[in-house]
Amino acid sequence: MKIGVFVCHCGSNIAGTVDVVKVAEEARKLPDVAFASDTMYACSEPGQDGIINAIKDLDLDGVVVASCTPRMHEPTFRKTLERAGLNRYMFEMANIREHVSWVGKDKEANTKKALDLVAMAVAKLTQGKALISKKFDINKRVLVIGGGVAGIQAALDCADGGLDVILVEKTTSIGGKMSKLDKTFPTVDCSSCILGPKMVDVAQHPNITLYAASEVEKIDGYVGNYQVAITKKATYVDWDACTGCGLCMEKCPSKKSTDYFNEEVGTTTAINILFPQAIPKKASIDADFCIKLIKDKCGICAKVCPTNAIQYDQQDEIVTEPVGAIIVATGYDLFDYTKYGEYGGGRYPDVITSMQYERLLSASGPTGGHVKRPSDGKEPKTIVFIQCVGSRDKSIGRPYCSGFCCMYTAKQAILTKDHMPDSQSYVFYMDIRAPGKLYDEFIRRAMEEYGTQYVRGRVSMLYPKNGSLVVRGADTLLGKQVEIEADLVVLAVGAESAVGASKLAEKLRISYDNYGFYMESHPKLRPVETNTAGVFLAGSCQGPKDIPQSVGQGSAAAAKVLVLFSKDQLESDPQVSVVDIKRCVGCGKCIETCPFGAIEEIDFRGMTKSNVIETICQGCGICTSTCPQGAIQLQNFTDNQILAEVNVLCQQTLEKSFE
Amino acid sequence: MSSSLSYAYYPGCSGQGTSIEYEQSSQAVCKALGITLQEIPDWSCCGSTPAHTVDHTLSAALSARNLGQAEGMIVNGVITPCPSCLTNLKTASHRMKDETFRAKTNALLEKPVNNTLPIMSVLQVIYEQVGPEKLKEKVVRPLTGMKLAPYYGCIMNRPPDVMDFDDCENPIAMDRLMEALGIEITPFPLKVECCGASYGVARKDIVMHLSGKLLDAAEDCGAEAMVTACPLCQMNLDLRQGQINSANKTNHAMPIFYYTQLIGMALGLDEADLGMKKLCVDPGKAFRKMEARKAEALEESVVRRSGN
Amino acid sequence: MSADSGKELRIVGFLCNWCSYGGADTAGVGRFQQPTDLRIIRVPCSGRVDPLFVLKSLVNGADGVLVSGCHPRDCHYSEGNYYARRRLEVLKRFLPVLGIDTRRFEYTWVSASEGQKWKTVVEKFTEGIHELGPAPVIDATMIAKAQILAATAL
Amino acid sequence: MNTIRLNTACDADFINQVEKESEQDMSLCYQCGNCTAGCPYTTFYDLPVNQVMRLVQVGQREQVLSCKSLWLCASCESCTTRCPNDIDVARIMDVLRHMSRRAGHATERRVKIFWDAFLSSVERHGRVHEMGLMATYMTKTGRMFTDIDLGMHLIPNGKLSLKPHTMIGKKEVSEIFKRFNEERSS
Ligand SMILES: Cc1cc2nc3c(=O)[nH]c(=O)nc-3n(C[C@H](O)[C@H](O)[C@H](O)COP(=O)(O)OP(=O)(O)OC[C@H]3O[C@@H](n4cnc5c(N)ncnc54)[C@H](O)[C@@H]3O)c2cc1C
Ligand SMILES: Cc1cc2nc3c(=O)[nH]c(=O)nc-3n(C[C@H](O)[C@H](O)[C@H](O)COP(=O)(O)OP(=O)(O)OC[C@H]3O[C@@H](n4cnc5c(N)ncnc54)[C@H](O)[C@@H]3O)c2cc1C
Ligand code: SF4
Ligand code: SF4
Ligand code: SF4
Ligand code: SF4
Ligand code: SF4
Ligand code: SF4
Ligand code: SF4
Ligand code: SF4
Repeated sequence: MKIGVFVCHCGSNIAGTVDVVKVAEEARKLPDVAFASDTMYACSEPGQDGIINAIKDLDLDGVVVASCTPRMHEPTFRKTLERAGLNRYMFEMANIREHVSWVGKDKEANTKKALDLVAMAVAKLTQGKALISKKFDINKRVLVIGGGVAGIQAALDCADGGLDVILVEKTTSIGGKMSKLDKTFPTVDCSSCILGPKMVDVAQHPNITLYAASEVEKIDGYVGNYQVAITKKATYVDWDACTGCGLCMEKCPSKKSTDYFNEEVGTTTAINILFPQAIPKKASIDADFCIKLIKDKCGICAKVCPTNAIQYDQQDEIVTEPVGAIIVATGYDLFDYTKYGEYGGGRYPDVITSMQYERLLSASGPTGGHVKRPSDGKEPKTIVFIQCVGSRDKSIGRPYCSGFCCMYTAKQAILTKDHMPDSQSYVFYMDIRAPGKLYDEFIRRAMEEYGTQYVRGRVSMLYPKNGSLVVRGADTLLGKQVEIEADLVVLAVGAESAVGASKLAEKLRISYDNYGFYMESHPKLRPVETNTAGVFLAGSCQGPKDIPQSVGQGSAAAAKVLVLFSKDQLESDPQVSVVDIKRCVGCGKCIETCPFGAIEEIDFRGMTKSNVIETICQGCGICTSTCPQGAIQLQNFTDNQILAEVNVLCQQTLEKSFE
Repeated sequence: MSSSLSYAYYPGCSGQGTSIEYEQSSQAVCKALGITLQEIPDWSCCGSTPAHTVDHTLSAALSARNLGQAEGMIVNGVITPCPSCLTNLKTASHRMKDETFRAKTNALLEKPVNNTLPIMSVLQVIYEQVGPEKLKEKVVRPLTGMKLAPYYGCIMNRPPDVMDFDDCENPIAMDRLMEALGIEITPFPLKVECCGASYGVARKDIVMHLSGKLLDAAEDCGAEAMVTACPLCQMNLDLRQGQINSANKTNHAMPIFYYTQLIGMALGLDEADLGMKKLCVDPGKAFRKMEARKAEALEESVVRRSGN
Repeated sequence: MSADSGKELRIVGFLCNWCSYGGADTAGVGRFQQPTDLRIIRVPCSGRVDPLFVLKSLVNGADGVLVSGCHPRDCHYSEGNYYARRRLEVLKRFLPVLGIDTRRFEYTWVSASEGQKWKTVVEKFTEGIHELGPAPVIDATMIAKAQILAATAL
Repeated sequence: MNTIRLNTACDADFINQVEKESEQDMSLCYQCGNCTAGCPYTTFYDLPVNQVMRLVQVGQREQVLSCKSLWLCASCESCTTRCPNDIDVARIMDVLRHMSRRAGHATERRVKIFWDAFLSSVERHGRVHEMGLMATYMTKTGRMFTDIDLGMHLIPNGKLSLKPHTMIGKKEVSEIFKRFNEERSS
């Protein structure tokens, strides 16, 4: 075999702490190495040209590049090989940047280590072989999970691009958090005026199928060919018949149902339409509160409904949709502030969350846009906002910044003054995070034009006293303890991952961070991709984001899907397991262990054997380490390849040990 | 039953003096509830705050000597009524989980300590082992009509990972026990605020300020008396109430009970065993108000019944 | 920070591509300095790590072997790390039979975001191996034993 | 106040010592002020506790060890309980107080005398003798009428014993102090 080795300087990134020239020199002495050199930037155009020329000139069979992590440039160099006419799998990378030059300063040790890594890559490559991808058709339909502003944007862009879109929303209406907001920063335009039309577009778009009150049950398949089972949850109303007239709501006697949309400020009826602008505008029954469903009494809604839409015996239903790509846009949820005993732990009615305050401010909210405090319905004069509640707090496991609460707090302070000109707002903050276009100017306006008092310090406790709340904080700029007697306290609660995010991730086989936010493929260069081909992210399911960022990501994810679907066929990854039919004894152990059900039992001349279904196999290699015969081998990670690497490192004693 | 509720008992120094009524009533109540207290033989002072302001090993050693004295006793743990002693014992035990610290502490001691016994307050044992329900069954003289502000003090539940009992911001153990006696608990917001601790002597102004705030807050929320679980709190609020009044120009006359005294009353124990007379602010007023309210309620229910 | 400034020992790491390899990359990106003894072999999933790889490394002269995969429940292939854990637990129990100190083999979980944790893992493990010193040379009988074991138990 | 030359006036040993003795990481403090916000003693402090933390972060030994606040902290644990970074602030205050004491500071003289009187009572009797403690305090501070009004209630009620409470092992206790002092001076 003729292997070429290219050792990258990466400017001084590698060359600074690794003697790359020496590594190349030593590499030349390795068996099977026909050529070795160092190169300034392997991934740059001249770098790649150098590789191509060497392959052509020296008729190389394989290439090793010693540079950065394969998670970064493996695809780049595979394409380079292909351009030179070599099979793309005759390639190995030695990670001498992230794993060597960046984590150690001892040049001698680093150089030795780099050489070992090169030798391992060469040894592995000698055991490698050319792999050929198969082509398969793709199903150009896309599933969008979550109907917040990010999901809506993604769905609309895909649909406008001509794709069939399946939009699955957990609640009975799309709109997400944004539909609950009164106005939006930094322009203070009305949230429903800008979101409403988009929601209507979703309803009317011929390419979009909307499943509200639905959740993804199960996902099978692979990029280009997913099968998605969707549970349509029982709403006890036939949505084909319901016209959204609202008669049932008027008459329903169960008026104490939890009002999720209004964040439990007030209550709603057991049968309800989530909010007046809901899409779809359909009624559904909350089974926890319906007298008919609990006690088999009442039945009034069925009597008044002009279209006979009520179906008390409706059951959950499962539908299956074939799609080729998936956009996840499940958003975030809000931190449960009752964990803070010092803020009353939920005991004080006039301590409310920022989202509850949005509902109080909203003209279509439960108070018609009049700010009335929950305890006695009085209009508050002094309002205290506390920032970073459930954010940047290690002690409760939330060390991250939620990103948008500084901004929405300023917005709420401004709106407070608009609503109640003789009110006074105070904001307790630790730092102000406003790095966007017109953002800091917005914060300044809250202070300069609206007279909001910003106090730099955290609040340690609050307690009721004579009908108001004493808020005790620090003004660290003064170096003093301060107290404010407030009529209303609004907690700028932070964002946390959506309820059930980790469960959904497991269905999608994507990873999530310690807090349940989904992991992008690369934090800078692949922000909407995941490590699972065909699954993309949009909006705050990936981490807290405001509306502009969420919308931007929605569009980005849609663009990625359109790119994926711009071809009619995809190439399968040939790094899958393959059964050596001669060695296989048909014990079935691999079938039991494969997490994807990718292995089937076949009959081979009257004998039971195993066979891998290529398109289903994900290439984990669990079967390979299970098979007692070594009959099933994961391509490009075969036993021989890995052992070749081990042998390079560990050959101290008996040359021929045990095999 | 009694053997399962058997504890090594650490009374603490103030139980012999300024908080003698706490000591007496704790003993009496435990006895009535079937909790056996075996006094730790020849116990010594835990060092209280002054010791840990000098050095942590010294402080731990003073506490640990007592833990050592309790080792070998056949008990479920060490208990004490005083939160200050409790903090010291628990902190010592907590820190001694670290090998080096334990070695350093043991080096100061005559005999090394194994540090195996759990440590609790008497309150925790009554709350968790007896519980409000069982306590309620035993009440013979309900204290219905009494309105109390429950005050826990700053260190009974803090810091939570060392003290490991009840809620550190809004503790409820005493609330529930008092409610079991028929008492109405007012929502007292300053349950865990500091009363001024041991600064009564050296910096009286601090205690006047902090304890004064507590009395004001209790009055604000309509309490007619306060109930505490700490000798220092009780002393600052009760014994120094006169000083507070003159310093702050207030005229509080707020009786300050130990929770054990009230449990004892409700269980029908002898008042003399509960040290009621030893309180500084006369508690009679609270009881008279209670009786008046009881009578009122009775009258009301009679009226309502005849009205129907 | 090369361990003990003394001689480097031979430490082999098997890291899953999705989590721990990414974690090691993250450590690199964060410039978290580590001892240089470790050499990493990339595998798609910790479930791909055949106990024989570990055994072979140890028998053939590795002073320590570190396997690292995704956190439980977080496996890219949903359950590969459970398989890995089960197998490697069994392996760990067999090492003493071969006269190999179990401390020479460790199995951990590090996610792609945990660069700092990866540094700590490498530091701790390397330090531990240096405390144990170079592995004793393995003789033929032991290898025979390993062969039997490998054929039966694992 | 004088300008602090941050690079040259930073006493790194001081920071290390505080971190070691308190087992806390000073760099975790991001100056949110929550400790100060909750500290009941802030009104009486010359430096609020978050500034004490900050001064340690920038290595200002003298200013920290000579402040009054250290001697007024009651170890009420409010700061520790509420610090968002799980810093045991009260323990740091305690450790600083130890260092302040060792450096010969006693900015709140009466507080120190009271504590010393308490401990010497324990050292002598094994248990605190409240009456004796008060007597020592009054003599040392010259404040002869401290709480005389309270005595009027305490004594007749049997709450202040004139004699110390006896215990058998009081020598054991004084030995603890002896060993501690020996170790300290060695
Ligand atoms: C009080 C407050 C005020 C704010 N004000 C502003 C502002 O003025 N300007 C601004 O730019 N930003 C503001 N924000 C931030 C804004 O809410 C977010 O940026 C935006 O809502 C993110 O949109 P999203 O689509 O990513 O998520 P979401 O709005 O959370 O939408 C997610 C959707 O997915 C659904 N879903 C969740 N899980 C599933 C599942 N498993 N299956 C199916 N569906 C699922 C949810 O029901 C929801 O409909 C504010 C936030 C708060 C808390
Ligand atoms: C000191 C510094 C450090 C930074 N560090 C980081 C970091 O660590 N991480 C991070 O995420 N971000 C960092 N940033 C920010 C980062 O530089 C920007 O986010 C990023 O470069 C923006 O990319 P861009 O393509 O939008 O713009 P640019 O990088 O500015 O690219 C614009 C290109 O357009 C060309 N151009 C301009 N006008 C014309 C024209 N009329 N016709 C044709 N071509 C034109 C320019 O020549 C240029 O090549 C840093 C910025 C600075 C200043
Ligand atoms: S190949 Fe990797 S290491 Fe080399 S120059 Fe490119 S980024 Fe740097
Ligand atoms: S269920 Fe019937 S009554 Fe209710 S909104 Fe629909 S059509 Fe109207
Ligand atoms: S049947 Fe249920 S939903 Fe319908 S009106 Fe009655 S309570 Fe309301
Ligand atoms: S955005 Fe502002 S309020 Fe929200 S967590 Fe970050 S700093 Fe705190
Ligand atoms: S485990 Fe190996 S031998 Fe058994 S069926 Fe699978 S491939 Fe064949
Ligand atoms: S590598 Fe093996 S176990 Fe993994 S998915 Fe493919 S067939 Fe299944
Ligand atoms: S509460 Fe904690 S983080 Fe905040 S200033 Fe105090 S010590 Fe620092
Ligand atoms: S422990 Fe000390 S510094 Fe902390 S809050 Fe209490 S008195 Fe203040």
